Amino acid sequence: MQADLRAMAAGIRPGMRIALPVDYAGVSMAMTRPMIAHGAGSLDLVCVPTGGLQVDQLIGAGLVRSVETSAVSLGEAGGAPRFNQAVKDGSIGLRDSTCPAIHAGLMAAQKGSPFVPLRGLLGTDVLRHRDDWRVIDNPFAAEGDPIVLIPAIRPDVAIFHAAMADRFGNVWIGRRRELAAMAYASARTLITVERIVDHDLLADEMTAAGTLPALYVTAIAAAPRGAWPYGLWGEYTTDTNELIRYAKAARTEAGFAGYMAQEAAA
Amino acid sequence: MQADLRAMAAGIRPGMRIALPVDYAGVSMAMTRPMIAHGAGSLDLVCVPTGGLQVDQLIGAGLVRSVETSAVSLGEAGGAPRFNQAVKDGSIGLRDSTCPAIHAGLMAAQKGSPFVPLRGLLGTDVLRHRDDWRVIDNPFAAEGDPIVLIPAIRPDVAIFHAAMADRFGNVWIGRRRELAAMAYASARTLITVERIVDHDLLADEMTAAGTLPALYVTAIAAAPRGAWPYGLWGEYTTDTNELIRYAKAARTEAGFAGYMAQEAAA
Amino acid sequence: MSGVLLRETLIFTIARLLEGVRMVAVGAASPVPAAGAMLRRALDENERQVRLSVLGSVKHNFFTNGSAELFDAAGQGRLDAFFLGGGQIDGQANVNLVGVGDYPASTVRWPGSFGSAYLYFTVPKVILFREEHSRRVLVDQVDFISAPGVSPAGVYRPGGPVALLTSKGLFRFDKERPGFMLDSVHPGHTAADIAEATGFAYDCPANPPETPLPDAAELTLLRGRVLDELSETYPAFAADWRRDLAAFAA
Amino acid sequence: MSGVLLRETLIFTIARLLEGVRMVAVGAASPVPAAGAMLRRALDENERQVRLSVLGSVKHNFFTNGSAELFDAAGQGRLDAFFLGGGQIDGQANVNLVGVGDYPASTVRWPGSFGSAYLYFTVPKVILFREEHSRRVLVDQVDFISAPGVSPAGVYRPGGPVALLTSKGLFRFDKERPGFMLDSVHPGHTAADIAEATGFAYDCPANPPETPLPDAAELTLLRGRVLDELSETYPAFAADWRRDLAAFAA
Repeated sequence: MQADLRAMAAGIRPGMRIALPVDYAGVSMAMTRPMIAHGAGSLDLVCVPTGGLQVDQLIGAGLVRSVETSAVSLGEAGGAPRFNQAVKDGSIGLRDSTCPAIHAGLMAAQKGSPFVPLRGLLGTDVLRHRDDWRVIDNPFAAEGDPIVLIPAIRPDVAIFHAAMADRFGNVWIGRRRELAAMAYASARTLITVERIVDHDLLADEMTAAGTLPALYVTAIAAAPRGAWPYGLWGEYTTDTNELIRYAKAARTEAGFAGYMAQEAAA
Repeated sequence: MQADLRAMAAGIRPGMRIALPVDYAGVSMAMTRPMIAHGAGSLDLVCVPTGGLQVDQLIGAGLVRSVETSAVSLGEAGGAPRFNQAVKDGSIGLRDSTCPAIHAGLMAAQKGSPFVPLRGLLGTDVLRHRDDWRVIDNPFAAEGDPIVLIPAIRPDVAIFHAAMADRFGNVWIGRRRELAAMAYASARTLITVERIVDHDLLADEMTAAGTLPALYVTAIAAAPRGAWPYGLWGEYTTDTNELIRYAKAARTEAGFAGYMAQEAAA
Repeated sequence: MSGVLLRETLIFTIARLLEGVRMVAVGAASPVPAAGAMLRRALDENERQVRLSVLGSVKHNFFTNGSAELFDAAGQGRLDAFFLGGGQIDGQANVNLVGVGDYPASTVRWPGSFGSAYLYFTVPKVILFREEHSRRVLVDQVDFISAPGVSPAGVYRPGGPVALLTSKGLFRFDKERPGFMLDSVHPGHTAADIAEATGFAYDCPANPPETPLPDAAELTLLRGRVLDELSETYPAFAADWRRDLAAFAA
Repeated sequence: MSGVLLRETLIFTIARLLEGVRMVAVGAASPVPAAGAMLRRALDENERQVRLSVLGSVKHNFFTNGSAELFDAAGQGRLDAFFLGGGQIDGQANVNLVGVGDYPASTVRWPGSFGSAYLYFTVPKVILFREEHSRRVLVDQVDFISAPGVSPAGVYRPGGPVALLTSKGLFRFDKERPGFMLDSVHPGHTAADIAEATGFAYDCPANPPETPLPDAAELTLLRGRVLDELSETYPAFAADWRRDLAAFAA
């Protein structure tokens, strides 16, 4: 099991662009420490569409070159301490975004399109700081109608956690379809799951409806409660006390190191 | 039952743009005759992404002003006779398209965007005859990189057939997610179903994964075997003999009228 | 009328602001807006269906297409109302959710803009809700525009801010001028208090009225059905509220 | 080698053309391409997983995102091979699926372009397959370009035609020239037959070889496993094939 996680993490190379899901959609916390142990750095993270504990820990471990996100926080446990410190220090690149722009970039990749347009954004400092976005006049409008174009986001790897997979590599994601969008858009997709079942998830229309086909899946490893301390949609709830414990500990670099060492020992 | 279908059909007004699904995704054949009986004409049909028997019958009944589609046929039963005749006569407007362009137009509407780009199409006569499409140079490319922009398709009404709905207006569409796309893009959505169940389809994550929420549903009517003679994905298969019987009958206007009268009597 | 808690005044005010909506969404940790929407839903029960989505909630969620669906629904014009907070809000209703100081190396960094840079443009009724009413929050000019209060002519903008609600009062936003106008003052505060605590200029009538309070029937709904509904999603907030009511009764 | 049916030669030729693919999709009523892909899958079983999707089939379908997913997969570069027919195909590999005569009032109307105007651009190996080999189908210039064989420099085009297979022979397509070259002639036909039946100009070697036929092992796979697999989706075609084999054995 642990070997599986390490083997999956070993596929990550320095400088890769990694897509990670929002805290309630299925964060593969089980992959965080194997990624840190593996040590591939200079990662460009894409939060779909926001980041939390996993992003904060990867930053704290020094693996992150930049973060593209519409927010990073620990939710009820407050701000993300290692992220906030890195921002103050200027030690990571920031690509501040807005939720639908992240979705739009992934959708462009899913469709094989170089970009998709997105309303809103005009006059924001979000747009002003994104030199990788473009503004054109909507060619369908009679008069000037500026609109932002978001380029495709094509991650090298998507990593997330889901309820179950089958022996054939199909993964049940239920209604968390942003996970499918991440997989469609990414070259490789690494998935941890609560359990691996014997029956073909595509054989029954009821399960097929919530299934990401094996076609988009690079590797799967079982990791029970693999989203902890986050919850897993429809399975278990977030352990907010643990998030608070982390938030307190990680206020300092030493506290962060202590927390991570302790977690590794546990 | 019949009253429900007639009430739903009564919401259709002359000149509306109507989205209809591909033959294997859940065609509400049960709505065809109520629509013809209701008589609202000058309809602009959008086939998602191809049309068949229902489109042919609406054309035969004289209700159709134009068809936007990437194909119309009766599949194994051959060409669509009333469509083909109408094309020869020049009695309907044609917006020949290609499957992903129909999907792209609906996606633009789903996203609230005025357009989305689509690769391909350059140098085709499909593009040459679409004065509602635009070609621009991809603003993200270093050199000239022409790309087609497809405007949003925002139907007034989407009409389809699905396996089940619940008492709360949620509809289970399974993996036929083009039906959701049609509903998202359309102002109103009329749905016939095999059966209406008592339990909330959103209460269980397994059924929720394949459910179109009531938010997008205007009206639902039960119509067992309501896709016949088409099949319904995961439920029953197409009655090809009936399609062949129709295809033969509808070669002439009189034969079509006879078939429709006979079906009404049955 | 006395005996109404501040949080009840806020919830009731939000319910008033939501009059006429069909669909409202609230963020993950937003008990007051959620309660306001629940009260609106209860008040409208026999006239109109009010749909409420609480982001990130499994229970109060009717979306099935991932976290993009809320934004899609807004783009389709199906989402009538949404709430935004803001580390800073200025007199042009510009909202800053990113940080203080020179971006990107902010001296104080907040989580980020979330969906504000889109929803502020596309949702017809955006209600700015921030309990802290201070010159630290309500500033003359935000340090970073996550989402602008108004847009120049020619910019597609069916949505925008309609009001700003704080622990002291309610402002309406006039997008033509553009700027805020003090609409009412919550019990226990004065126009002068508010002027003192507000870092931006705004219009103020000579004698701004007191914020309307719920009547007995509305209060019964609030303390009964709404509090019960809220308990499922925000147990801690609901327990606090119940404690305050008990203390008040004692 | 005698004793190989024409349909077996076609299926085997398609399997040869599909060498190296990871994912192939075939249209709804395409038994020969489907069988070719099934043979390829069987031949590669121990080396590489070949995924086959039959459009509109519940059974041979691993898509779960509606009918857009095939096109999305092509756009993502995941779809290696696809088949196109065509009411008309010309010497530039332009394909016409729309009709004969002046569009829009075609004198003969075919169903329409389907996904060709996109997939011909995005799928690396598009195999043109049309059994009828006649001057009616293989024309000098199509009446309507559903999808063009080649595109000018600067047009995004990772995909395109690689071959044209008919009941008489196999052509390879050279996109540089551009044009077809006769690659092989099926048993029972000659280069002269083919020239007579072809309405466009093409390159022809002095002595075009005969189309390779399956060896004994391949034939066993074809008539065993592939025929069995095919029966589930195309029972009528499989029954015909079995009848032909029985007649041949008799």
